[in-house]
Amino acid sequence: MNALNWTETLRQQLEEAGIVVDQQELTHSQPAVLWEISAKDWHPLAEVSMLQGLRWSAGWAEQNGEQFTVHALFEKQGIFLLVRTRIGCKKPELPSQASIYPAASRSERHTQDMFGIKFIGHPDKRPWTRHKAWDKHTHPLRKDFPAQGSPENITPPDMDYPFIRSHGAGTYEIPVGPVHAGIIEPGHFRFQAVGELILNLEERLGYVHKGIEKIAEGRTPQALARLAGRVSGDTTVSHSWAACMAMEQAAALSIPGRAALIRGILAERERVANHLGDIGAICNDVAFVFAQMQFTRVRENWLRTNASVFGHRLLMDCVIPGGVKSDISDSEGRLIKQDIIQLRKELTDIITALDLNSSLEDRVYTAGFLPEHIATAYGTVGYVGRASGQDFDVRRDLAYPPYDQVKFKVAVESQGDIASRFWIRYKEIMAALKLIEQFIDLLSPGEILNDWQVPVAGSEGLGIVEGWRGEIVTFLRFDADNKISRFYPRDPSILNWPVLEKLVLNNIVPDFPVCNKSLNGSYSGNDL
Amino acid sequence: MNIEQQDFYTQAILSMAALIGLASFLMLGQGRLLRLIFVFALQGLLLTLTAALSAYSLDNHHLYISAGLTLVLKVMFIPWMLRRQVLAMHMNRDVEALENKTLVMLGGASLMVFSYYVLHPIVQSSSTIMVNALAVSLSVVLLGMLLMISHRQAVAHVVGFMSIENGLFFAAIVATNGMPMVVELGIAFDVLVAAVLFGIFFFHIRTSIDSLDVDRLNRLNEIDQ
Amino acid sequence: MMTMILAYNAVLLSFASGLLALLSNQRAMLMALSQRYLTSDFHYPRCRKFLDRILEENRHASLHRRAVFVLLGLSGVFAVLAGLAVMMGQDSLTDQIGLGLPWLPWHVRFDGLSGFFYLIIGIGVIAVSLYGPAYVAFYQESQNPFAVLGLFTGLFVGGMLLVLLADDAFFFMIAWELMSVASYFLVAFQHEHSANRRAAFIYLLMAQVGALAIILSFGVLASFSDGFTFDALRQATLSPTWASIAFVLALLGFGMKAGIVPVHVWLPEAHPAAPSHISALMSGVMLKVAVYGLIRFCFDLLGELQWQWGVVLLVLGTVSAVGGILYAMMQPNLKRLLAYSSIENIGIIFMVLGLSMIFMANGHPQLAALGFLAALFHAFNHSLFKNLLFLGAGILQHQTHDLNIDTMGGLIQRMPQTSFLFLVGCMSISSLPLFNGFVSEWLAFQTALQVDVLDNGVLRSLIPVSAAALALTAALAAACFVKVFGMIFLGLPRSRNSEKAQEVKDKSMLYGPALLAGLCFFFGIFPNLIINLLNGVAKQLLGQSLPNDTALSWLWLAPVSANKVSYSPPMVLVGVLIAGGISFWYLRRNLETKTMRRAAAWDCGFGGLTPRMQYSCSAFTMPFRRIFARVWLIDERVDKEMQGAMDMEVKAVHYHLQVQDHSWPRLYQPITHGVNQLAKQVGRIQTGNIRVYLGYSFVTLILMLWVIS
Amino acid sequence: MTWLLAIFQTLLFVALAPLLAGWLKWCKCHLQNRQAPSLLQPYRELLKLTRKQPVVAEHASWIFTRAPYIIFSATVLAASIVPLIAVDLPTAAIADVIVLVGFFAFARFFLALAGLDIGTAFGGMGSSREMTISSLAEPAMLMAIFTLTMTASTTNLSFAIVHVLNEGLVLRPSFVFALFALMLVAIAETGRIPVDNPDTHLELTMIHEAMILEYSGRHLALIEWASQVKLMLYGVLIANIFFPWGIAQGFSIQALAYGLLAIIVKLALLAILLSISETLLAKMRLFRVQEYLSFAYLLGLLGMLSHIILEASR
Repeated sequence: MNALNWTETLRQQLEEAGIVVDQQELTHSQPAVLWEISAKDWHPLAEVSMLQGLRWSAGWAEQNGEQFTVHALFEKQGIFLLVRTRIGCKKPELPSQASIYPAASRSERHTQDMFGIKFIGHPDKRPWTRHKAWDKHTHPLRKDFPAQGSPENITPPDMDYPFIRSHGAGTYEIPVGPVHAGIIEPGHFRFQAVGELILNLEERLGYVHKGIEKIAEGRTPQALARLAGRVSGDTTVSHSWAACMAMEQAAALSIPGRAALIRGILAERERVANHLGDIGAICNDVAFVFAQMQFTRVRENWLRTNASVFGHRLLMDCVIPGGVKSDISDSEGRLIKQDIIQLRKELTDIITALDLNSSLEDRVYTAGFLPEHIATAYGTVGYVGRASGQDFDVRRDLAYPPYDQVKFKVAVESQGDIASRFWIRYKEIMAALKLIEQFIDLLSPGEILNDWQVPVAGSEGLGIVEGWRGEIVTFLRFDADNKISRFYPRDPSILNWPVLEKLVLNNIVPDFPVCNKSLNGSYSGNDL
Repeated sequence: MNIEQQDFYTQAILSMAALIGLASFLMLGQGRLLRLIFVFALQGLLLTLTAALSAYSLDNHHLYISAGLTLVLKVMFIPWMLRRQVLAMHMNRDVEALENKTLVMLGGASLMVFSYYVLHPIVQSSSTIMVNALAVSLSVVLLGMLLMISHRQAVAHVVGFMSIENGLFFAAIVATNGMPMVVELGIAFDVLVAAVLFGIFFFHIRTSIDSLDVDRLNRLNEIDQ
Repeated sequence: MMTMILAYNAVLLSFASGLLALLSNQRAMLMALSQRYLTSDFHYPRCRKFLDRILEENRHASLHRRAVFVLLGLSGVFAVLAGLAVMMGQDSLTDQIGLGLPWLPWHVRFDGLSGFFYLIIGIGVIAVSLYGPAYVAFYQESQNPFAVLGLFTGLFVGGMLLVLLADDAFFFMIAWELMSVASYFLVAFQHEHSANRRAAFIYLLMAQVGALAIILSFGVLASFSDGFTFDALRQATLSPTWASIAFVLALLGFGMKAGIVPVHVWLPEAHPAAPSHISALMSGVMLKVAVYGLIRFCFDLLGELQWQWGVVLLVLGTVSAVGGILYAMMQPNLKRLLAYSSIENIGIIFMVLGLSMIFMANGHPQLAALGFLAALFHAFNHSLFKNLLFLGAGILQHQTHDLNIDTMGGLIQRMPQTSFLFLVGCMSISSLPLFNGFVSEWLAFQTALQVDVLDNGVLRSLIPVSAAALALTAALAAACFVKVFGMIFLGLPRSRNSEKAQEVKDKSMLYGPALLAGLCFFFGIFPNLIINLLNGVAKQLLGQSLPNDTALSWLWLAPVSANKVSYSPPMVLVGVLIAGGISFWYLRRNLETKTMRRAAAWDCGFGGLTPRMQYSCSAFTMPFRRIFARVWLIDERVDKEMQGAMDMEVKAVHYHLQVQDHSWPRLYQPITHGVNQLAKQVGRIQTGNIRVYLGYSFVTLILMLWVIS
Repeated sequence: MTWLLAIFQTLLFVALAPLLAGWLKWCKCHLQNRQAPSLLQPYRELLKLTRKQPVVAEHASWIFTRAPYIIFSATVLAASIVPLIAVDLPTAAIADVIVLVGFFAFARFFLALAGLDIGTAFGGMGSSREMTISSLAEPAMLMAIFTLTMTASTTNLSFAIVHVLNEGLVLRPSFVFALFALMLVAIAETGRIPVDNPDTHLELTMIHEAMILEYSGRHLALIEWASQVKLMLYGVLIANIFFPWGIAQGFSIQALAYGLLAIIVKLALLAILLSISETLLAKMRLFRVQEYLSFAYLLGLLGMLSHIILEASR
């Protein structure tokens, strides 16, 4: 099927179903088709899209005066379709898409908590982000809510949250978190179990809700890029890249080629660093200390190169609107390439050692199995999806610069267990190393930053990039005076967290930590 | 006839026998091919030591040669070749799911007991060391067969086959103070040829049915067609 | 003769207590009696007053109950005294009672072995009679009349005592049946539940099948001798085959009563069905009577032992021990769990008896004595701690109105005394050092370790394996009773009932368990007292005892020889006290940190723990369920209600678990099936046609004539 | 005099246990390219804990607060009967090796109860796992021990060691098996990798640590110390039964010093072995432990069989 064909087919089918689609013109080089439909068609649209095999990718709302605009982003074969509808501020109601797309469930609950938009027919009536920090009738993302919020001293514990119960003799609950024993982010996991066997797992996230969406309002582009870099600390490059991409679209600004290449280098370096850390952490969770120490060591070396070349170990604030902050000199380019050769050699040694160690294999093979159909149903992205046969990568399928200039292979596995999430990370490291080398070779002298142009009021942008965890979608809209009016970053974790509940089933309790680590969702990126 | 009364050579040989039996058990319990091959090499090393010890104690020089042959062949060449093939065919990460490892192991233990009882009558007519060596080598042979029965991978079958040969070799060293040189050379040559032939076979099986799982060979059965 | 009188007194008092129980609810009659005979010329006003007070309306019932149990308790005291006396005296007393058929008087013999079991019964009965009055007060008179309970309790105890006294096969069987039938009525006491009726029926059935096997075994023996007195039976010389047949029949009969796997099925049904103090007597004492029967039959009557029998006992015992404890572990019902654990303990006793038999047959009587001693000592210990635990279970049942372990929890806060006594029982049954259970298990290991003296290679490799199985059993028992104690007494209450539970009001209910707990500890520290007694029994029966050198002083326990093995419980106790005392004193000397700070338990910061967040019974045993999966028939299902898009979200989870005993479908159902089939076949003969019946009679007649001619 | 010596040996045992833990940590750190804490660190930690006020959960019963003392004294008593630097001490006769296993069972019983006492999921989880593993380990351990006791025909450790010493260097196949079996069991019983990970922070995977999650202050100190003593106990058992050479048979100062030196060297070597295996292995899945322990049992059984058949054939 021709790439553009499916949107046409879909449109025809929608018209047959009596849904009027208002195709709108996009602002500068937006990577998606934009449709507007009426609120009553919101649910039928999802039905037809599901039949067409579209993946639900993101959903958010914004307030424009007396109206709410609700957005949903779909994807198929690398083509994105952005659908929006408008509803009134008085008694805002919308048919739910979560009864069709499982992935939309938490997102709609989030929107419901933040805007007070009621989703009719949503299978889950419980709050998601709200906890007890603000009461039921307060909606922080409405424009009448003050940006500084109304912080109380202590948020009371949400003891009455109706977790799913297991019935039958001998079942019990394990509450884990939000405070974990290790130094990780907060999140609550509620297990229903019989002895060691996990019957069900339910996640309760939202403990790191920082109000990112609210505090973004009224920021300048530079400040927003900084904020975006802090949506999830380990994905700082990709989030700020996605935000900058969206802002540049809104401002109809293009960036210099050298800047794009450097952004690519930064993003790949981030990917390598995180994957190295993750592989080490997986080893740590099965008490395989030798490998953990080795991976920590090579990651540390990698981060030190980051610090010496880009001025920040974790590459924060390197991507700024219009380009990048720091350039790479020729000698630094050579240093990076030498580094890569060194890393490759060490990795090969370590991986051979791992390969020979059956005690590690024993833990990761067949454990934490995520079947392909569940991965498809939840629209799982990134290495989690690719380990379960989801062959999608924004870098390849959308080919935004600089990835349009290089050829590379996206690793896909179908085994779906921890081992395949382990090995896919390793393959992605190897691919990323190759990409960095190619980008450095492609670097040609030139500018790294274009001057910022103030966008017109109401202009919007949609940035989609492949972060190290997977596809990142960032939507933003400008107000007058170069100020942000709405910023919504969708971290890949939002799509990946729900499948953790599925992949731990039939595993035993002590295998949960390594299952969780193999998925490694971001709490901060999810809670916003 | 208690062990305290035996000379050091006998004790050492008996301990070697125990270790060689243990190595067979370890092989039986291994699901991973690379580990299996490693333990196989270990068993070869134990055999080498036994042969060298025997040669030294009995002043039997041609046993040095068979020790050397064992070292080269069973500790180095065959494991190296098998390992290379496993890596080349990406079988190192295959999970060999044994039906019930514990049961197989307990079956192995009872085989060992069985071989002792089979050979027990000889105890009256022969020395302890002879009986024990024979008993251990018989159980190594039986365990090798059990290994072939319980594992699905063709490589494991080869290792099982080789360990059967190890058992026989051990009996030969200890019970008869080494076979005539010619016989030994012949056997060594046979093993070598067998190993190479297996290697070639692997590639053929692999290319024709895309797996080395011998259960998949069932598909070649005509009745199934 | 004094001893004999004591022994008879014990029997008579138990019957008397039964008869007295019949008088319950007969206050009106008693009043009338006393009015008629004692009014006119009765000169003792104090006595009169006493009688009046007894017969006072509101006190009569409780006083009467007390009186019944006092008689029962006295019977127990006499039993203990008689048992001790005969064991000290080290001789056997014989007597004849002119009851029964005129030409067949009942022969009575009271020797060390009977004396020892007298001791076991006596202690059990004393504990039960201390506990009983308060316990039975909970029963409703209209539904569960005390007269029935008291009568059959008396008969039951009397029956058990008589079994021990019997010296001929007739008397033995009469006493045996008295014991069985009386206990049947006790099992059926709470007949309002159909499960109890079914349990009682199965029990009666099995008891009768068992009795039949015992009769047959006596028959085999008797056919080689002249008469049914045990003396005559002892003289019988059997061919090995017939001896083996007699052994197998006896093993079947006594083993069925003792609850050996696989013929144990009635036991976990029947024992929990009876009132708790009766369960205690059945599990703690009656099973021992079955063991007594087996010992009497094999070691005393059969004469020459064969080592193959020992192997049979060893294997059956091992299977029962491991199987019993594994089944026990899976029971959520406390009394069923305890009943299954009795199977385990009987298994251990059988194992050690088997060892003893093997050593005896191989010409090592001294080692046989060691094994014999270990077996009897374990029987004694089991009667102590199993009684203790059953009585504790009775208390729990009354205070929480439930026996399901999964609904209890946190009772240590509300029932401190009960929990302490129960803990002693748990530690004892888990064979932890310092308690009596450990000593007998230690002796069992020592016996098994002497295997080196045997010539037979099969035995030499078999016995260590079964010793390892014994170790497994002990460890599993510890796991099981950690579960029991932890789930019942520790943590948070899992139900309203256990939240509201209180310590028993009537403290007399705790005296019985307290006595048993004290004995558990006492004999754990000074096992030599019992061992010395048992040594006499072994000498009487096996003609051999342990070397009675200094190794057997009160301080050390060195059954084989002083420089081989030894265990000194008093020294261990002293050592523990010193080490614990020093660390306790040292660590608490700092005044600032001496007091502990109380705080909420760690809940990962979520906000609070609920009782649902603690481990449950089936959760605790889940690893065992997975590891030993084939031991049970496990029916485990997880049903999930799904909702939402593509049915991906879970709405509710339902978990269902049923663990069943293999012997039901494997052994009993085929038999039931077969019986039904047979009945159908027989039914086919019953055509209902009168001429056909005439035809049958005719054919029978012809056949008879033919046979006679 | 001998009693004094016996008490001294027990105290030495208890005092040296943290040092062994420190040395083990030191070896592991160096094998993993990390900086190692001082060898005395375990002592400092114990001291620190004893000075802190213990915090106890609200509904904890007396079992919880008394269990540490019970566990500690049972472990110390176990230490007192194992010959460390000299054989033939009077304490060795108090109890034999089966009672030693009994002491461990005693301590474990209370530890498991303490885990259940708080009523949290973690405590129960730890107790359940601990009881599972120990009940599988116990037969394997006794099997290994039986091999030894049958060879020496005594269950008394002191006499058994003397027996091995008097025999001189005998290569026994049965001892080889028993040694391996005992090592596997020791790893399982002391909660080391690959059965349990003593350094983990993941509550869901813990075994021993999960049971003692709620302990603090002096209670925690006692339990930690007891588990260090237990580790050393297994080390000493392995070292002195299978390689008894160097242990003092007389009570002269020279012999005792020599015995002390010998045991320190042996334990140091064992600790190095353990730290190597802990570095090279990942923790196994919980339901692989039964395979692991049945393998240990199998080794014990083979040891027993080879003793019966190979070594003492009649």
